[in-house]
Amino acid sequence: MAATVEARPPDKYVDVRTQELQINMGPQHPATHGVLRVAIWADGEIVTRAEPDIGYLHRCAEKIGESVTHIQYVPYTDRYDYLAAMNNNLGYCLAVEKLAELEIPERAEYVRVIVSELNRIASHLMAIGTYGLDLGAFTPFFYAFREREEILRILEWICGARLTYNFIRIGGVMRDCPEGWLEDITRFLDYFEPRLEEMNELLTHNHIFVNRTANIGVVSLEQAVKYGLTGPNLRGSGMRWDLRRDDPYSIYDRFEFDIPIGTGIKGTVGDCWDRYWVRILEMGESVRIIRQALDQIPDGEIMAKGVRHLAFKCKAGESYQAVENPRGELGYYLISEGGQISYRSRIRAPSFCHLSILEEILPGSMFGDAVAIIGSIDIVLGEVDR
Amino acid sequence: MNTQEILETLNKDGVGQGITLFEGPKDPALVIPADRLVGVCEHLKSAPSLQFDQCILVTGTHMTEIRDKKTKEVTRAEGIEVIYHVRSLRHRALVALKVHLSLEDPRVSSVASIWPAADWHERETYDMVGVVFEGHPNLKRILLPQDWEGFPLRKDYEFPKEYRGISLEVDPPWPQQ
Amino acid sequence: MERLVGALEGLGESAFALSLLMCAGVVLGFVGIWPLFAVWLERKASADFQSRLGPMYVGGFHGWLQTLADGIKLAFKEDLIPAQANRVLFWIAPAVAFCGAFATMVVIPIAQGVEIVNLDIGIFFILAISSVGTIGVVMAGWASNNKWSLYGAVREAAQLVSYEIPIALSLMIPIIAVGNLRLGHIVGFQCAGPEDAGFVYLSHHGWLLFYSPWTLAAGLIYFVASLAECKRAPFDLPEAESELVSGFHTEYSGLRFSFFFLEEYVFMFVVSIVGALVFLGGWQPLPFVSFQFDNPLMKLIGAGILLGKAVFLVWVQIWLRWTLPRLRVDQVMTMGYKYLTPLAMLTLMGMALYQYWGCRYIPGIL
Amino acid sequence: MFTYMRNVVDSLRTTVKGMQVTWKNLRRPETTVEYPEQLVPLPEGYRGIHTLDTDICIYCFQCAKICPVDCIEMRAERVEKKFLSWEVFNIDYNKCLFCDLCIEVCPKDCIHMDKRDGSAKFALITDDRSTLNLDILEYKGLSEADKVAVVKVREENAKKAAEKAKAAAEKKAAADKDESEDKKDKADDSGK
Repeated sequence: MAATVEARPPDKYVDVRTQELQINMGPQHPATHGVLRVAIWADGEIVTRAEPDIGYLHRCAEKIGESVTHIQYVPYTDRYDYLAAMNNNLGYCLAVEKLAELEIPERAEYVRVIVSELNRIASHLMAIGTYGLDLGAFTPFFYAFREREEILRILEWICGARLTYNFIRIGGVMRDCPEGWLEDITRFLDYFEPRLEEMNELLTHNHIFVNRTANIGVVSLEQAVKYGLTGPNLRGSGMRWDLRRDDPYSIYDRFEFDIPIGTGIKGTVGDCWDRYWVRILEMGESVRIIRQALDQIPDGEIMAKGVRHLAFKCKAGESYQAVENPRGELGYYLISEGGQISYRSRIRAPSFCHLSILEEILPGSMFGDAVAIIGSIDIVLGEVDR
Repeated sequence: MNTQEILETLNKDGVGQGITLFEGPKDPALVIPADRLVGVCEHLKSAPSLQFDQCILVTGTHMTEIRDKKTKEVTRAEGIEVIYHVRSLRHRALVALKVHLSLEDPRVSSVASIWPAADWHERETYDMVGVVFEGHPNLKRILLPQDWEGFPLRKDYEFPKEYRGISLEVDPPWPQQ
Repeated sequence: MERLVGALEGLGESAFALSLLMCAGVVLGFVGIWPLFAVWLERKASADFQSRLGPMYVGGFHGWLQTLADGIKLAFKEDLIPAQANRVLFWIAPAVAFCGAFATMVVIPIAQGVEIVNLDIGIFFILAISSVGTIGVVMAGWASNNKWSLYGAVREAAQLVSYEIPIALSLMIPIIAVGNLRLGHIVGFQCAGPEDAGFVYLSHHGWLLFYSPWTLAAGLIYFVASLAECKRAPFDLPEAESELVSGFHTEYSGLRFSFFFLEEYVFMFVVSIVGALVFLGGWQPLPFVSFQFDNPLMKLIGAGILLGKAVFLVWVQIWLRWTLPRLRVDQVMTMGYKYLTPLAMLTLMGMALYQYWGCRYIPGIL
Repeated sequence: MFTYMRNVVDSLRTTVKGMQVTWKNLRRPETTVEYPEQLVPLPEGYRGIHTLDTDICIYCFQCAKICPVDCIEMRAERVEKKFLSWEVFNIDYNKCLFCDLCIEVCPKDCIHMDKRDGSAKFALITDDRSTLNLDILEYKGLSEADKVAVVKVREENAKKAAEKAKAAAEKKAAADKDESEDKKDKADDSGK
């Protein structure tokens, strides 16, 4: 073979020109989880450059925060990370309570923990379900939704809404638990744990799934810290960091739970499979937390005294309050000058930071991997664009 | 490690010149002169006793002038404040760094080279408040359209009446009953 | 039907042409009705697997008319052609793709002796003609002037070309045993019995799937490769909806889109019925016990059994589709070239040696 | 070579496992319902379309004030300082967040998002957005058909609950029996 190549004069080589293909993934694309646009420059199936473009869902969250009262702003926080609205409520309420120096009744704290952990499970179910969908497995998506539906039913029972709850309020929670609600949660948890095992059999350990995710989209720990990754994505890279343990808010210091990290069981530490696996394990930990909370929950008030909806005022000051959202560190930085309205309300959305790493890790992956990577960092565009 | 201790460490390491402690009613912060920001940030990241390796949040705020009600003295000058929240995963500490800028020409050096996470946050701050980060690799609007005029989160911002021929009047386009 | 064609042949050219038209009508009718059923089956099966109800409304019983309603909707949709598309190719691509699947029906015997053309290169014909569909898909992808479509088309071309090899090799293995390419003969081999056999008898060979370990492996390889050949999950790369929006038919709508849809389901049927004929004993209901399928009633029953087997295989394809994630494009190639092809070759060699050392009676080769 | 064989075996094994899981789910009952014919029961305190008890409303504007999106428009006249002659009570469901704040601030408990019996109207499907600006004064709650459906669902649920309670009671009785037997055993043991 070599001889024939040499026999040809060099100028007669066929010059095969290849052209870089620029392709727009989104804003309307099945795998971008909303209205994200990623401009991709591809060499055949291989991505050479990627540039995320956001802002299609911008709803002026921070500007609205400067024009409505604290109480009125809580329903807006539902709409940022709409898959984990309880956690968003919790973060904002904690931030305002810190400024207003409110004492929260014990029972309210426990109800808050229970609903936010339930919401965390629902959010992770959504994350793994849609991740399966991204990789072409339809059925896990429906199973995840079936389980999530149960959680939504429980949350609907207590607060009357299914997605945008506005349940956790400044000073406590909106309603006390209805009769039979706590027992129903126990029933759900008993039902849920075997179903999680089923999900593992169907998707997690599936050979094709492992091949699609292991060693793909590896984020080293250094990169993860550099790009401000938090939550399951940081833990997937092998950092044992969880705000619930490392900077405890609410009453999380009373519960015992592990912090799962990615250990590279199927591939490298920090690959897509690790991030996915951390989410699966975290659901188990949430179940543990809820069980403990259900055991410990006391009777009593659910709303702090002196919180009147129309006349609630904060003291002047500025404070940053971060909570561990299902997607990472959700922070509210509020500047108050006293009065009902905050002077500045800044939201630190985890997905926003997570997206910025795409530019770094997408190049060099194949097209199908790009979808897998975007799915594995689990973004919610409502939160990215705010 | 609280903010006071961090300031002491900075002083001990010899980079503390001009840094003051802002003690608000709630969270304290370090106020850093704008021209020394990058140096201090580099030190914060690299010094083994500090190791602030994760940039959490960059916030820009338009601070309006506040006068004391009785004496009419300016207690807070008008300007733009950029606040950096930086976290040390090793020491489990969070610190806020403040930089005061003038409203007319808000310019500060970018810290995106130190913490790449600050890249998008700085772009957003530019987009919303109009702070120009010098040395930023890609300083353009991130959430709003590229040809948007004005910086919406400034307190003196006026909402435009239309954008590219699209009416932005608040009244809904559908008929009212 | 063969006899019918033969009888009409004597009547002259015009009658012959008429008979051909009739055959075409029969095939076309089947091809039109089958997807209605298959799509409904797919929907109901997927719904069952996913704890859903699926279509329940149209037609009363479990939404059995849903597909027809959808078909009518598709037929009445606006026929969109992108402004920059290559109109001619865009027009004919669905037809070409459809022809590939459609033409293979010609050689398929539906019961003993009932087939339109009894070609002596039966299987070979199916393999050859089914590749025509690829050309249609590539044309569609190219003509759409859409980058997603182009990706889909290129993937389709690469995938189908590479999976032709294992599918052909795996079909060679039973042919070694049978020694004939006619599908009717292959089934005949599986139900061959003693000369003076009664209505029920023990066949010499039984189903080819259980004829030897090599044919069993060949059956598996054939099934996997046939999944790739008809673009079913986990090999649905050309239309991978989460990656390529809709792949090669992104720009197609209405009736033209439905042609691609029909093609997929007809092709599913074709590979399933070929699998049933070659490996699962055709119209023989049991692996080692055969029945005489010589009178018309029995032929009808046989056709029913054959269709049942084909539907079962289609159902297994559906089951797999709703279980597995999708492979990546290079993994599909790896699977084809590094796994299925060598394994098929190995099996082929094994089968050849097995036959050579004469574990069984070999009618064709000796 | 080892990896090669393991890949083959692994892919077959995990595929079969996955198929087992889907097969298991094939035999489980469906979780979805045929929506317009069958209704999912609504919990008490469901947030649906508002209803206003015009007799006890004192026209204090608190609900309109707390509303984050200003979607409540109300106008009434006081007659003899006692009664209210209502002109307008509109809620613009184009804007409404269903946040429940208006219900909570009401000092007289006269505005509700569910009817007092726990049923609520929730469907806001329309092809004309102007129809979403609903007049709550005129809104009479559920239609007759809806009411029938709600009653049906409720009866079914009650039946199911009763069955469940019965089953639980039986179980409990059985458990109690076991327990008492255990106690008996223990008593016997102690007696020995």
